Amino acid sequence: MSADTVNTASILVSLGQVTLVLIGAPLLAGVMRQVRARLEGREGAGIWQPWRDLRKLLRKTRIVPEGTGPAFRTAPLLAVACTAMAAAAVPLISTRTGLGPGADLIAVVALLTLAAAALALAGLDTGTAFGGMGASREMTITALAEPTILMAVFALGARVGSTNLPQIVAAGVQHGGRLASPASLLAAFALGVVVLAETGRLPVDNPATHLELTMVHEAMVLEYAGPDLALVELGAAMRLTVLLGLWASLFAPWGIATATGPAALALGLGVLAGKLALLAVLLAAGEVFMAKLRLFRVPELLAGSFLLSVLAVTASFFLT
Amino acid sequence: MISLLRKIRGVGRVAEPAPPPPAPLPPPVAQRARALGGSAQVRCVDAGSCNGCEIEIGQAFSPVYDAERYGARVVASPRHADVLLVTGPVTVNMAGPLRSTYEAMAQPRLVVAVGDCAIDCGVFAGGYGVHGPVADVVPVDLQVPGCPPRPEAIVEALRRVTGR
Amino acid sequence: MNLIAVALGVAAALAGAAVLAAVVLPARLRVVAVGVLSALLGTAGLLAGGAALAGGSFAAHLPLVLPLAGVYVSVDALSGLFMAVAGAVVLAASVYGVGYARHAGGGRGAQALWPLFAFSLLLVPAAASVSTLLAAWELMAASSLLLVVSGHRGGGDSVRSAGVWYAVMTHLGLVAILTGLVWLAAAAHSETFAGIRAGAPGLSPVARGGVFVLVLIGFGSKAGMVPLHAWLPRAHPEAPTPVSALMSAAMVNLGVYGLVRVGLDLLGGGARWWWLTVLILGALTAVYGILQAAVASDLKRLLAYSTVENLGLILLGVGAAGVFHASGHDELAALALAAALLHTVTHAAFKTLLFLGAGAVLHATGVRDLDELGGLRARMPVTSGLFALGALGAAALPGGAGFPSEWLLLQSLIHGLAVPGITVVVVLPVAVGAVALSAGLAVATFVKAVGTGFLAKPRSPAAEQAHEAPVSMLAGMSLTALACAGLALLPGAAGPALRRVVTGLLPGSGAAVTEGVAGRLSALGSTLSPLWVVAGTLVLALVLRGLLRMAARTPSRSAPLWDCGAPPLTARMQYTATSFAEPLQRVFDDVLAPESDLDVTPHAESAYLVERVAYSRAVPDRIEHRLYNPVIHTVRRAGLAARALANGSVHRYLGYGFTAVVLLLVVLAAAQ
Amino acid sequence: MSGDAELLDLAAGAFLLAAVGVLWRRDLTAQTSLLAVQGFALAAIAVILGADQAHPELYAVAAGVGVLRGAVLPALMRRAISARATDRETRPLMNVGASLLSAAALVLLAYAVSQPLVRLLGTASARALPMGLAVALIGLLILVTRRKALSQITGFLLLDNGITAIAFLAAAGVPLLVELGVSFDLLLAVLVLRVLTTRMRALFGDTDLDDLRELHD
Repeated sequence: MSADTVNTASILVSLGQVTLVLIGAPLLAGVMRQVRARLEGREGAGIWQPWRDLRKLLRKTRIVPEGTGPAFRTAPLLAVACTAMAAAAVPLISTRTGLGPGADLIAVVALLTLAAAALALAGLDTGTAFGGMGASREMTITALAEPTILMAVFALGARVGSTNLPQIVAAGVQHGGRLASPASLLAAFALGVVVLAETGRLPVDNPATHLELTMVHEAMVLEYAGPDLALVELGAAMRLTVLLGLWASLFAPWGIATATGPAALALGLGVLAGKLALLAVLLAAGEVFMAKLRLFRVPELLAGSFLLSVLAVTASFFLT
Repeated sequence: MISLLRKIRGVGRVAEPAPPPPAPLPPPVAQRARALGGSAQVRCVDAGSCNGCEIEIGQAFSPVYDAERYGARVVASPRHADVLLVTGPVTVNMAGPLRSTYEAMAQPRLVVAVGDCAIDCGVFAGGYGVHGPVADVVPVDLQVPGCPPRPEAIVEALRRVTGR
Repeated sequence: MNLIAVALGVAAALAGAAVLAAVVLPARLRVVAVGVLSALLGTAGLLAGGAALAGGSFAAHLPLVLPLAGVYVSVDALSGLFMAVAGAVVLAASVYGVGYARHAGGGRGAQALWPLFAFSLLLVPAAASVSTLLAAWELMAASSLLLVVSGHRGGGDSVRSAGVWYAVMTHLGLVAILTGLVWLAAAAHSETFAGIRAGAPGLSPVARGGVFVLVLIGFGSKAGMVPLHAWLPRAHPEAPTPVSALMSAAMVNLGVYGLVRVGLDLLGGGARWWWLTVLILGALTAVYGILQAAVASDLKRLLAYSTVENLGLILLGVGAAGVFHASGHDELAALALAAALLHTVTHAAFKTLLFLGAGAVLHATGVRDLDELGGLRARMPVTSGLFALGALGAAALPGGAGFPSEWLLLQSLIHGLAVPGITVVVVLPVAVGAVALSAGLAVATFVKAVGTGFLAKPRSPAAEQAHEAPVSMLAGMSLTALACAGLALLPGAAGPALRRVVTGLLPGSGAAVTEGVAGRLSALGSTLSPLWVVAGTLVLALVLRGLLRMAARTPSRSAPLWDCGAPPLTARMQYTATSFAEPLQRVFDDVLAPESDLDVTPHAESAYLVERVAYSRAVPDRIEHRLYNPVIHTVRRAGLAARALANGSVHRYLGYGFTAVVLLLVVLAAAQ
Repeated sequence: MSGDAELLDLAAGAFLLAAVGVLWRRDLTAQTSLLAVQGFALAAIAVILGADQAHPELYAVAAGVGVLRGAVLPALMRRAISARATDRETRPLMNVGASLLSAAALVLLAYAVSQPLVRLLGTASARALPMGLAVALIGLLILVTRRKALSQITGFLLLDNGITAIAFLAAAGVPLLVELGVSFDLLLAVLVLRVLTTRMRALFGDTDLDDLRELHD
């Protein structure tokens, strides 16, 4: 399998993807906020606003709350690094990523979980009630989302006979017809729900809430200020970008480069940007119509997505 | 859902066209505001107001006046905030919390006193529960007079901070 | 001269010497001597196991040791693996024990039992005949039981009841194993494993099935398989820490060993339904165990339930291997079995580390309840760091020891779809779901353990006065930590050894195993390189740090925690382990059936003013309640009824004897 | 595989997905629109089968099914709902999460039991057969776990849709008459139930089956 070979070109591809996600993630967030603003009849702050926020945060003093330890200080960095690593592994521009054989779907999921766990520990480390509350809720949702993810992985990997991302995506490129099969549609739906849950979007969590008691992700990071907060926000945006990119590559891989030639890469880059922008617009538009679920309704949502992924698995056996 | 879509299309843009940019800030404040570079996270503290100013602040961030388009956003924690929006005369009980809120913010930080009460205790001046104007507790960089101030005035103050 | 033989002989000698030292030496000297000798004993076991894994083998018949049959000893790769694991755990736990024994378990009896228990752990896998196995098993059971109750001077009800539970269940298990193996030996007309191996194919399916069910019950109860797990979460927390570590990381594995030895080796595979049973029970065990762990707030109880979970995962892997083998897919079977065995090894590593860490906390604070701990990272930094490493392993996240093995397990399940047959197709998704759910809950569980136990502010005076553990304890933990790191980053190193074990059991393609373990399943098209992942992440983190340093040249200042302007923030405002687990507990209400109790005492003047609100919550082991209590009650009633028979009159007792003899004779007469 | 088979799979998938959605949503109006979707999916299955096996009469059946299941029945349901005050299944006997998980189990069961039949027939249409069975089972599940009379109707309709689908896929097209007969007495059933519910609402204000039990004594 060509995806197994690692060479300088593919490593460069990975580095390119990391930088791309680093730079593009805030833009994605900006686009979503802008779309929301327009749909609410507002003018909107422009898609560059998240970058302005980050620049500003980098200029502010770093605050170390009394009584916090290394867990609190290193968590944002670790979270961003894990997400960046996932960005290096997931085939976004090209299926020839630097990890090649190492780019395993389960490993990527585990990396993102590690990032979430690090932030949860930071939230607990502050010793404030809100930090613990956020950590507890975040971990509950992560734990319940896990089965859906792996079941969907199961459905996708079973057909290719591998959980290696490049191979799955490449297979998708080769037989486009498969993408229209019930199995992959169901898996797409299930994974979509999980992406919402894992990135703390509506209806699972409201990223724009100001009321601590309704917070999940925000509550964990209430203590961060300045550059650390910049890292946290960058990490959240990157997480969203990587997961949306992963979703796009799995279920709409058209246009992704299967080689490392400059032309193919350029095409892949353009197509990726287009896909992500489209997904962002759709997501933001959808959020206008949604209200946040009660925390204890979220398990219902995740159970539903789990059922869908089980259906995907069965369908992948019995229908194709 | 369809009806909502129809409504969205029907209502269209309700944000009023942006008025001309306001006068720049006085030098010392301006130098700090420049560091913010067009982005101001706002934390509101009600130090004992009659909630008239709160309503107007809410209006300032409503779709009609849309302070957000100038890069201002309300946040949930003073750690995340650059601008402290204080309303009302500082009551005895709120003096401490106001000070600690200010302390919790990372530099550079600005304080905006919104409403006459915040500037000089307004009608509450000399009240037994009143500690004093905001300036007695935390250094005030910007004042928005009015009882209550019009949303435009609040938006203008925020624009002077973000410089947009 | 055979290295294994030498190592085993040395081990035996060391065990004897240690027992002697424990009996004769004065207290202080005793602890050190026993610790050193047991550590050497562990090393010897490690060597023996390593030699066996390196391809060596050894068999001997010592007629004079046991009456009648004599002792048959034989060490192959499979025994070697479990020997090596047990030896390594013994080594670490003994070093640790030197420091710990000053705190508890320094008594003469406990010290004398320790080497016996350790040696029995090496003896069980080496046994090569039914009688030898049973003798070693009983030695292990008895010594560990005595060690559990030796736990705390004076005991306390919890220790006593734990002892009773353990004694009853382990001996019921022994009975099951005894019956099964004796049946097997009788049917195969031989008592040695070699003979059974030769005779097994000729057995009737009924006999084979019956034997398998019996040994499954026996070994399963030792491995904490639901619903026979009830003793485990009681005994492990109550035992002195080194003992808990040895039980949780080495002894329970032997249940798996027995199952594999009898089921796959002696009976040579067998029907598909056997292994489907094992697989399903394993899945249930995993999910149930981690659910209980997720809501437990007693640190050692949490770890014990996590042991239940991991053993469940191992059984799941073994079951899958059996199913694949029964369907003739030996390559997949090899993969699944390798996954199960690798998880046995990794679990032993991180669980030892975790238990030793918990012991250090207990040693420093005297508290096991997470709700009363917290803030330990400031006072015992080394222990906290090591415990965090172990927790990373238990949560099966990248960089943790559990990650490669659970990944391999998932791989073997996912590729198992190649196996035809509707049962497989229905069962495998369920199995994957179970593994995934337990993995997710494990993350939550260990975030809770680390976050509420070691981070934030201390919640009790005991936690405030915590102090770092003595050097020997830290040394014991560090040894295990090294093992964890090694397994986490270079699981491939275990490849050749595992291949030897697996190919010894299944004549499947050994190549797939090595590749699988090395994270290179080129044959199956999936790969993983934990070293790469971790290294890459670290490099990225460093680069980002550099960039951040360049971008943000701002001073850093420390400020009080943001208290919403309403000081002071007290430690009581923090989330405790209980509150952390509350959402999960609510989600799984139907499964866990927690008992919460809220009593409100109104004020004297008015019923509307509340004076005090007391809330208490307990999550009892539901299976225990539903399954065991009825049995226990009937037994008790029978016992009370039987009491009437014994009223102390000698004539009556003689009468019983006489009647019994007569009846026996009548039966004999009737039989002819 | 052929394009037709792909289409058939898609239609069957939509068919099953609609059933899952009905189980998932508490909102009765949403359930009704999902039922409409399912009716059209059923019609689509009939059309594809007709095209596949050149059974022109199947088109007629498809048209009938589409109109009845996709338009008429849902419309009736909506009428029934619009009159009601509360249109949500507030407290089902089994909470939604659990019922979803049991639905997963049911689907696996459906696949497991229908394998022999699938192998026997071996046609592309037969491979979609388990989905019909799964839908029927889910319908039964709703029938037993929901309290509101209207949700019971939904369950009944699901059950019937499932049976029809099985008939289509297994027998490659039921005779038109049978189909019409089934649908008509189904229609009657709905009408009767609707009348009943309106009357009951007039009398007792709500249609909670547990309240109805009081009619016994």
